[in-house]
Amino acid sequence: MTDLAVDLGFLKLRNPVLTASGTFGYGLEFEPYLGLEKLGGFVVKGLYFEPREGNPPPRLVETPSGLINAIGLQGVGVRAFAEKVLPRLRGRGTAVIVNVCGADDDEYLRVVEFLDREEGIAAYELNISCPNVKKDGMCPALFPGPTHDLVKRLKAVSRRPVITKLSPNVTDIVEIAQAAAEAGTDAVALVNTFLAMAVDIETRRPKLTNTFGGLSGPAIRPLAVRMVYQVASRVKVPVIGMGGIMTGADALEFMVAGASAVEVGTANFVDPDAAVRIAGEIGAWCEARGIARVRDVVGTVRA
Amino acid sequence: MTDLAVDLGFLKLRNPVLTASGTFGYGLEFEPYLGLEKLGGFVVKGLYFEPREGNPPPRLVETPSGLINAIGLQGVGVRAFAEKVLPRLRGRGTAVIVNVCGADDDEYLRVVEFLDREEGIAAYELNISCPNVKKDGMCPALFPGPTHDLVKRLKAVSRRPVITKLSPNVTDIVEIAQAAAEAGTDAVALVNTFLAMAVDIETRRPKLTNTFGGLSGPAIRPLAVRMVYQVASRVKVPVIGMGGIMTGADALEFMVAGASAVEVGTANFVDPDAAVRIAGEIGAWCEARGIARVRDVVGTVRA
Amino acid sequence: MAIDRQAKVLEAESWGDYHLLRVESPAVGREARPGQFVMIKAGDTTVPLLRRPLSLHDAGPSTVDVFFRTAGEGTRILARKRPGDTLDLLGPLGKGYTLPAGFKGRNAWLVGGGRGIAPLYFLGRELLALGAKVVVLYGGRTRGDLPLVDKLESAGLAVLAATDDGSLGFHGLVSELLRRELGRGRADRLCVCGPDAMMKAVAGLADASGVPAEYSLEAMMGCGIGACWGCVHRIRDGSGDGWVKICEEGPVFPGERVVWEG
Amino acid sequence: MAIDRQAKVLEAESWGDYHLLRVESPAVGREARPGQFVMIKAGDTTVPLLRRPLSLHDAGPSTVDVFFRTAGEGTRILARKRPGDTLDLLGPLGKGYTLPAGFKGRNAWLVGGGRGIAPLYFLGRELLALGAKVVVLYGGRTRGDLPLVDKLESAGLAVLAATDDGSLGFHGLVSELLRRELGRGRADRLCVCGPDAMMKAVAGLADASGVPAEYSLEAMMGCGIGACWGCVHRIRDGSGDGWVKICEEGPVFPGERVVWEG
Ligand SMILES: Cc1cc2nc3c(=O)[nH]c(=O)nc-3n(C[C@H](O)[C@H](O)[C@H](O)COP(=O)(O)OP(=O)(O)OC[C@H]3O[C@@H](n4cnc5c(N)ncnc54)[C@H](O)[C@@H]3O)c2cc1C
Ligand SMILES: Cc1cc2nc3c(=O)[nH]c(=O)nc-3n(C[C@H](O)[C@H](O)[C@H](O)COP(=O)(O)OP(=O)(O)OC[C@H]3O[C@@H](n4cnc5c(N)ncnc54)[C@H](O)[C@@H]3O)c2cc1C
Ligand SMILES: Cc1cc2nc3c(=O)[nH]c(=O)nc-3n(C[C@H](O)[C@H](O)[C@H](O)COP(=O)(O)O)c2cc1C
Ligand SMILES: Cc1cc2nc3c(=O)[nH]c(=O)nc-3n(C[C@H](O)[C@H](O)[C@H](O)COP(=O)(O)O)c2cc1C
Ligand code: FES
Ligand code: FES
Repeated sequence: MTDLAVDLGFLKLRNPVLTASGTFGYGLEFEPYLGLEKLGGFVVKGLYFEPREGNPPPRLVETPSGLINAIGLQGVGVRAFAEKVLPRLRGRGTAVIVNVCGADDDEYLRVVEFLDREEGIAAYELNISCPNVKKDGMCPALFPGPTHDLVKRLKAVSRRPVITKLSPNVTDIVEIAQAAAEAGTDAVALVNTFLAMAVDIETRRPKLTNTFGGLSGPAIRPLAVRMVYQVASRVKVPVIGMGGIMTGADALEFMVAGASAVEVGTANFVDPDAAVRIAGEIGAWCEARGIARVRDVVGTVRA
Repeated sequence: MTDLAVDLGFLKLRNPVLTASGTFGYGLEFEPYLGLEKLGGFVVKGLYFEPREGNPPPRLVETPSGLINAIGLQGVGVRAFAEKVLPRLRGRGTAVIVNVCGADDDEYLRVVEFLDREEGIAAYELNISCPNVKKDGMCPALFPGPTHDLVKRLKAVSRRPVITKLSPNVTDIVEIAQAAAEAGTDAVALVNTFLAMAVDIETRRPKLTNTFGGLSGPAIRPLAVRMVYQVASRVKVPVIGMGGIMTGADALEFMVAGASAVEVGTANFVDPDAAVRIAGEIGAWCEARGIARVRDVVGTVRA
Repeated sequence: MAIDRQAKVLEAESWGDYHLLRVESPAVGREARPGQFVMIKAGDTTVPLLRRPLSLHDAGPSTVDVFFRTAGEGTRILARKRPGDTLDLLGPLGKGYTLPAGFKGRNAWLVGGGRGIAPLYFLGRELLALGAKVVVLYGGRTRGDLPLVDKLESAGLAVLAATDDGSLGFHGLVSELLRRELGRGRADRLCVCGPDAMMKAVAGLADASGVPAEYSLEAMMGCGIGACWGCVHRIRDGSGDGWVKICEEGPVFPGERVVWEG
Repeated sequence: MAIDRQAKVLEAESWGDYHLLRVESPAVGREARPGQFVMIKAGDTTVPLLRRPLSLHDAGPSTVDVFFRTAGEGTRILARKRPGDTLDLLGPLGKGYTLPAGFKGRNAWLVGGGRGIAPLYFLGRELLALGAKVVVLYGGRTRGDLPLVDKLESAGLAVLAATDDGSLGFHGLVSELLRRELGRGRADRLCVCGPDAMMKAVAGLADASGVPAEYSLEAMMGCGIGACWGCVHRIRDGSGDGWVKICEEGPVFPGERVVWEG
């Protein structure tokens, strides 16, 4: 029986499969389909301090093996989250990670300071990469300086581990990951979505009201695996990998490339029980090959 | 009857459909399947000054709606091209564009100087973005400075129009396109392939001997359309768009987003007559909507 | 709510671009209410990637019917399904039309355009069972868009057809037909499903005549279970209005809650 | 070389993981030579994206046969094809086995492993027609991997079977069977198709015994027509050796030209 537990140093997980922010709601939506306690953990939808309206529809476009979204981070804000949602997530026997957003550095800080007073949160995932919020898709994660400063300020206040989630829309992902590591991040998570666009040739309008959106799904997997490999082989903090994971084999590809854990995103839309199925497939694969501990496959790729 | 001709300023094309470098061989391979004269033009395989061996196989991996290649620019070199290939391409009634490569700036110059002495070439396309040649995927196209310098040097010597082909593996594609424009490029072509990787979880080895390769095909289309839109709406030189074009509708999406012409790449592998079929589909679409000149759709997207 | 990965196709029928599939699925069928929908995975590759939402056209203790019009690749793949093939469906999802108690003897008018007829057959039969008098106003571009007239009638539903080209029934939009009928007879409730433009027109008439109406809304859906926030529509509630997930609170909403955009 | 987008499937047969399709395609069939291949588009979405190469298992003036083993999504899709469905194929491509004139009465031994038997049926029949004496050494893991024994024999080809588990014929690798046979009888020529390891082993024996041999090589193919430079194998020519596109100059090469890697 393969041991599926993974240890990120600051956080032990029952298995390496987390669900990705924005693709798993607040977790509760999935209770009819899976046992939350069977997950390594889940990352809740991106939270700003204040509630957010989000973008006008259409917010989604399907592309070949991919999905472009421009939800615009619609959400309830920290207060409603702390009052209405968090209490229902406590004691579920799984790690609850909050995806922290901010219109500016101060809002990130206010979210963390507010949530630090609440119980039942295992870690913060900083969503410093937010391709579809600002029209030009610019955000701290695109540059090492701002990434370093924001992470440093948040680490200074936070009583909880901080995972920095990186944007793939950069020339050199290693440089950004390095900046986050030097600022003291406990781990990096990659990738967030790729800035994308689709045009309706009949109406001559962008298919998304927001013009731009973020591409996710199997289409981006080869780009995400490349980035995870580059970062894991050159930066010293644990890497959480994601991008187009639909099966246990996909998840293992990220782990062999260097990811200590993975997040499952778009797959949750196709199969509400995808994350648990994937954890099972990882176990069965290791089992069949006599691998005693799943953590032994992490970073075993020989290039 | 829609007028399909497009005018890039420095080059008039019968129709907006070119075939992309490295996906159309030296053109002759496709004669059994299509009439070269029916193309807007074609870009021959990347040429270094000397012949090149290319990478050891496997050189290709299929991914969801995509293809990763690490051919390593195997090719015959300029001399053999000028002696054996070029003579057979002259007088085909279509624009022949040579994709110019170089291990360093000087090699680019030597290729251009050598080919300047030959007839039957309509323009040069500078392949300054070469994701799968160097292991780390680094090349001039990733930074505005080197891009500007290389383009400037080549424009200074070349007797022919220069199209600069950009890499999408950058934080700000507009900045790079701007640098090429300021250096005097006659047009920009985008996108080249996205740096990618796939891992075989059984062997724990990269699926490509070269470790990294370039991702092409429909998977990347939403990323390519986004970049073409950004560049076309902010840089003053004509844009040639490409990335996952499989149908006339795909080609029109790039044109509506701002591309004056398009290149068809991976689709040539699936259907050797794809480029001509796509030109026909563009014509039929315009026809059905009473569009008199295909160039009237260029850049008509209202964001 | 269940995931039924191996629902066996029992019947497959086609009329031009319109198709009907009956699958064996007790898990979904037994809980199904009119106006709810299922999310169906078309094909077993990543193209199409997302499930496709289809309304429940009918349901029994062990079966589910869907009725759809081919729009793109997903519905094309579904249209090729044959008896014996299997379907991967998730549902029943969302909240359907309200079936008010004490509707006995009252007049329910169902207004459907094109593929929008899909949920109204199931709804009509349930309303009949409650003793309501049901009339279906069924519109489309041409007679070919109204393949279900006979089926509706043989279920005991009175059908008034409307076609843009006059090839069947009333010559004009189904909303125009409704305007005429509202002048002639009396409706106690309207249940509407169809293209936005049609529903907007109907909403105008409903408000003017003060007849309570419910509308089945559409949006691009990523998940169907409230997880992606993709399917929002502008909806009023006590405090004001905002973007509401129609897969969760809808797809059916009462007229007073719907904010018609554009 | 032709593109036949609507080749009608005439016959479809399956033995476990192995499948045979006969399609109607005069354009491809009439030019086909043994050892050549076709590129087939599986499915009509972008997954799978590329065509899949399959050897010509047989060909007639108006038909083409392929014989394949399910490996992944593409072959799975092809395995679901039924008579009346259509196939999109491109071919015939590449250069096949050489059919030397004056081969009458000489001994041709065809060595095939698993799915590698595919081109050898076509080849064997052509060699018989030239008056050659043909023996097929047919290997696989277990008897289930040798579904074509009867078919080969009823075509007049002598079959020597080998299975790793001894469930049929010789107990061991087909290369070991070949070693034994080379000790007993005389081969004038070897025509080989199978996994790399098997072909390498055969190459060793062929060189040792000085029997001229041809090998059908495999590589991941992007296009099949010489345009992508993806399918290279290390091949010798006059000047030395280099990466040669096997879709163009091959897939069949004489032993002396093949550089066996690893
Ligand atoms: C709650 C609900 C119930 C529906 N019920 C029915 C029904 O009973 N019968 C019927 O024929 N149609 C119904 N539809 C519409 C149906 O979902 C789309 O026609 C179908 O998803 C198109 O998929 P496709 O792959 O064939 O076309 P695509 O090529 O994917 O798209 C063609 C068109 O359909 C739209 N579309 C694609 N995917 C979706 C999606 N996931 N959600 C909504 N629209 C989409 C696209 O925006 C595009 O305009 C319903 C939609 C919703 C939201
Ligand atoms: C010239 C040639 C002739 C062939 N003839 C036959 C035949 O007659 N019968 C038969 O069963 N098989 C044959 N093959 C192998 C066959 O092409 C692959 O098994 C098939 O492409 C796998 O596709 P898939 O989608 O089912 O599997 P995938 O999931 O795509 O891949 C499964 C395995 O097949 C390999 N493969 C995938 N695509 C290709 C490709 N385009 N070219 C080569 N290998 C690939 C992959 O590397 C992987 O190892 C031949 C290959 C070549 C090059
Ligand atoms: C609809 C949608 C909403 C998302 N919202 C968020 C978010 O709020 N915060 C965040 O960090 N990432 C968000 N993401 C990105 C995912 O968490 C994930 O990084 C990305 O989708 C790649 O993984 P995948 O290909 O498995 O989906 C969202 C993705 C999708 C598709
Ligand atoms: C096998 C292969 C070889 C390529 N070789 C070159 C090359 O030599 N020079 C170049 O500029 N681009 C090369 N490219 C990139 C294509 O020209 C094109 O930019 C890219 O594939 C995106 O277009 P597509 O998605 O339509 O294929 C190559 C692409 C492929 C798939
Ligand atoms: S479809 Fe995902 S929230 Fe409604
Ligand atoms: S398969 Fe493309 S060159 Fe051989």
